[in-house]
Amino acid sequence: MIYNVPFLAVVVLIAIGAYALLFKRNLIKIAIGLTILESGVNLFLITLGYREGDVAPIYTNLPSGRGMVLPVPQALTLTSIVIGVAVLALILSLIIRIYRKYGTLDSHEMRRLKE
Amino acid sequence: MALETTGGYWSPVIWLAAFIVAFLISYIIWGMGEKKHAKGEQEKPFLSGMEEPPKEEVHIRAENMYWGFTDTLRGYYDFMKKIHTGIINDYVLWFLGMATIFFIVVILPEVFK
Amino acid sequence: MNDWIVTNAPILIIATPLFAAFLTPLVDRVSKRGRDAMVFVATLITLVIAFILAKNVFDNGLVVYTLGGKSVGLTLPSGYHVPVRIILEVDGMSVFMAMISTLTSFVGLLYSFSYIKGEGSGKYYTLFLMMLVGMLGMEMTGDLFNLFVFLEILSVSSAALIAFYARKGKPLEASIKYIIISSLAALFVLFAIGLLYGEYNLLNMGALAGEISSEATFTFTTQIAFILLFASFVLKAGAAPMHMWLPDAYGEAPGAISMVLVAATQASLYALLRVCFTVYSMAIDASTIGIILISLGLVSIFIGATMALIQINMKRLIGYAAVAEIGYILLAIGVGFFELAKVGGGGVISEYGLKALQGGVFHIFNDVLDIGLLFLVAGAVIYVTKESNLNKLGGLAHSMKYSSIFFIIGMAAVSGLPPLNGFASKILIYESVYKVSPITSIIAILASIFMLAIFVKIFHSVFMGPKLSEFATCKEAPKLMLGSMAVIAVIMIFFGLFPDFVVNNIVNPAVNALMNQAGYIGSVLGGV
Amino acid sequence: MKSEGLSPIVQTIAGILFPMILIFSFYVIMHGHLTPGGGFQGGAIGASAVVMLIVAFGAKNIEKKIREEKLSAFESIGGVVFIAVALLGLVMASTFMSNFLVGDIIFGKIPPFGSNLGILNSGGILPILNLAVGMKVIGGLSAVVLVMALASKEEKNDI
Repeated sequence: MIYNVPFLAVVVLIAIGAYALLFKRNLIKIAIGLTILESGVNLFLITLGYREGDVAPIYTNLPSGRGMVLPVPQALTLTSIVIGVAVLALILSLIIRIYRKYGTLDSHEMRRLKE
Repeated sequence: MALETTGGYWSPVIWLAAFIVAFLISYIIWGMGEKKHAKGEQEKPFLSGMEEPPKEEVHIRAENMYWGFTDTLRGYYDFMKKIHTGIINDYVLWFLGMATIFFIVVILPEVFK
Repeated sequence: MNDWIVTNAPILIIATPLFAAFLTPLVDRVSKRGRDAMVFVATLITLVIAFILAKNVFDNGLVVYTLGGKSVGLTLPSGYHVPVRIILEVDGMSVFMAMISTLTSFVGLLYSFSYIKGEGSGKYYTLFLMMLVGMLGMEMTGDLFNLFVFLEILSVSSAALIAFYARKGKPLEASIKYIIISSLAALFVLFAIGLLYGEYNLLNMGALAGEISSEATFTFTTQIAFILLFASFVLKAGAAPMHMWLPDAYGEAPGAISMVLVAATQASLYALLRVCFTVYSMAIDASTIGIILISLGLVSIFIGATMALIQINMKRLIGYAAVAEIGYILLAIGVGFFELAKVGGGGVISEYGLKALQGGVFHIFNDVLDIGLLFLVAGAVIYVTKESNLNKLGGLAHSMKYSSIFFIIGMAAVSGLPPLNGFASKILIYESVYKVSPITSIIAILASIFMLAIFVKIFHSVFMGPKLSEFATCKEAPKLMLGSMAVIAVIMIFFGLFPDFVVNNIVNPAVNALMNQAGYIGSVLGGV
Repeated sequence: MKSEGLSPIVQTIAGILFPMILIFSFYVIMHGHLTPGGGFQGGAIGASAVVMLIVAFGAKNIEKKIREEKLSAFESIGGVVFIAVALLGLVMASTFMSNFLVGDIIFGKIPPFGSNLGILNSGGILPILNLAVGMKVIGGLSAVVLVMALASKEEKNDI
């Protein structure tokens, strides 16, 4: 059971992220929700590669006799984090601009492009 | 030369040739028509004596171009305008909703098979 | 030298725009004209490489390129049964899409030389090239995670370009909607990649297809991964109920970017086809997916056409027309997939199923050209009159003669009038879709006539009518804009007059590549 | 000078700490192929040093010293170096981004298999790629934070 806890954490994180994206009206909260969802997916990728009782995949002074965790999901997660930073920077700078132009951060008021 | 489609074939060059021939024939017939074209007073449209308004005001703007059509479908268009809310949360709702519909349609019969 | 380019074409086509994108800020500090020249040359080289690569793929089939390997074709390093490195896998379909992307970007670049001035232009060209890199990367790569990375590059750079006119409020709103929806869809793609990696310990699409197609190792999680991939790429392709970001984004983007965005949406459509036809092919319940695609197509056509009628903003209206055009493609692809399901991957597909696929793939190219030309004309009108509200426009044909001629060509093509390319692909779709069920064909034809009505509305209210006082001073669009419109119009007329040439030489290899899953798997797992 | 930024004590300490953090960031970048780290993480540490300066001295003063164009130029130099090294792999060896420095003098030593103390002089083109990515991330992230800091201060005029 103990090894399924990370996957439960992934489900909880994605649920929180989706909740924020669906129901929160404040744009910054939507951006935070997206980041939470992204960290959920990253956690999922990391726990995929876990093997019981193994060490991080680094050869430098590796304790002898210990196996290694899968390195590929960690590389995927690293790239996903880099992309997450870029997307979040873009979203936040857009929010700064939108606040100045629209005067509000409420997604229900920010809808000049509607029908 | 021709594009084979299911029901037959489509060759635009032959179609174009036929179109040009038909166009020439109709141009000739049009040419044989009345040359004299009433000038001056007769040319003006008869608006029961009213003065013809300047062209700018008469030009039908885009909004009321298909007024009749959009008005009859008033119910449908109001509904469509209501759906396209333009709020981010609704966009996400549509996406997650469609994902669950795909899930139900494709996966559930698999489970109960 | 020549065969060096041919063998390394798959990576050179991505590396050149990437190199130029990083070089632009440096050259920009030196001289503006030097930067324009460099960007122009880079896009031209990419276009030439795309055609060289196309020639190579059409002649000797699928091309595999291993990044960092000892030799180009070394997909399985000694002693491995599983491809390890990033492998670019270029078959008929990806080359078909690469031609579309490079051609659209080249013409879009010509177009944007004429109206992108001022201090922000350096960043505009960097983002423009990054968008090209994203599209080409998605179309070239054979690695699922690499597809995700290029999808993100494409989304971020196009979101930044949509918000290029940051002084106005609406582009910002359109851009934030686009980026939030795109990154959400990309996260779902990443989650699906995680599921597939957890299941098969593989990331390469060819090797994955091999594992998935064998009944023994096809599990429930793989189906969930398919649903996530399918839903995300259908959203990014702009199909019906999830289409609402598309008119916002197309309506508010700068002139040339709307056209390049159409090609970007087709790149996501390509990714959808790759997932459906190659990675999963017959493992999933293909006939249900076919029916889903057909219904998505019909709903897209219906919503796209009806919503386009009531629009007031010119580019937003063309955006809804683009949704309808994507509906046609999805309809045709859905019928093709439905027929493929009946026969089961191995057998020969029925005659009208093949015609439907040909019509759908041919319509991808036509759609990009037609909608692209209309966006270019709309951009020219907005550039000249600074007004995009259709109610205020009028009588522009007096001063903008050539643009109105190009608009007529674009209008005739989009609504499928006979001599032009729109009709060639739509006739293929109508007749083959009719075999599945007449209603679909009826709706498709009606919507096509509806589209004609919509564009007549624009033509009348924008170009016809008396010369309005407020537009008396405006003159024709700059030469470069007209030149790029002319390039697209010439290609459209050529496609319209000789559709059989185009279908046999360009579309058929793409369709055969789509249906040839075994070849795709074999070339990676060394069975080629 | 005193219009924004924190108290002089913080500013002087920030001035002292800045080079140290940069050295640590360079260390993390260059040991990317041995210990956890590499281009992005090291670059992020470097960018945090620049952000520390922005907080301490205020965005406007920093803008005078480190202009945004310089940062984006620094960033694109990193990108150009990355692609150039990868293309060199194509020209010199067989395919794009292939490791042509293995067995060479610079970074070419091949470390023994299994647990070892880690030889800095190994890893072929990896350290160079790490350095390029590090430059790119330092330039990029600090430019992003600088511009966002400036943008949020601009209440009056619209840039």
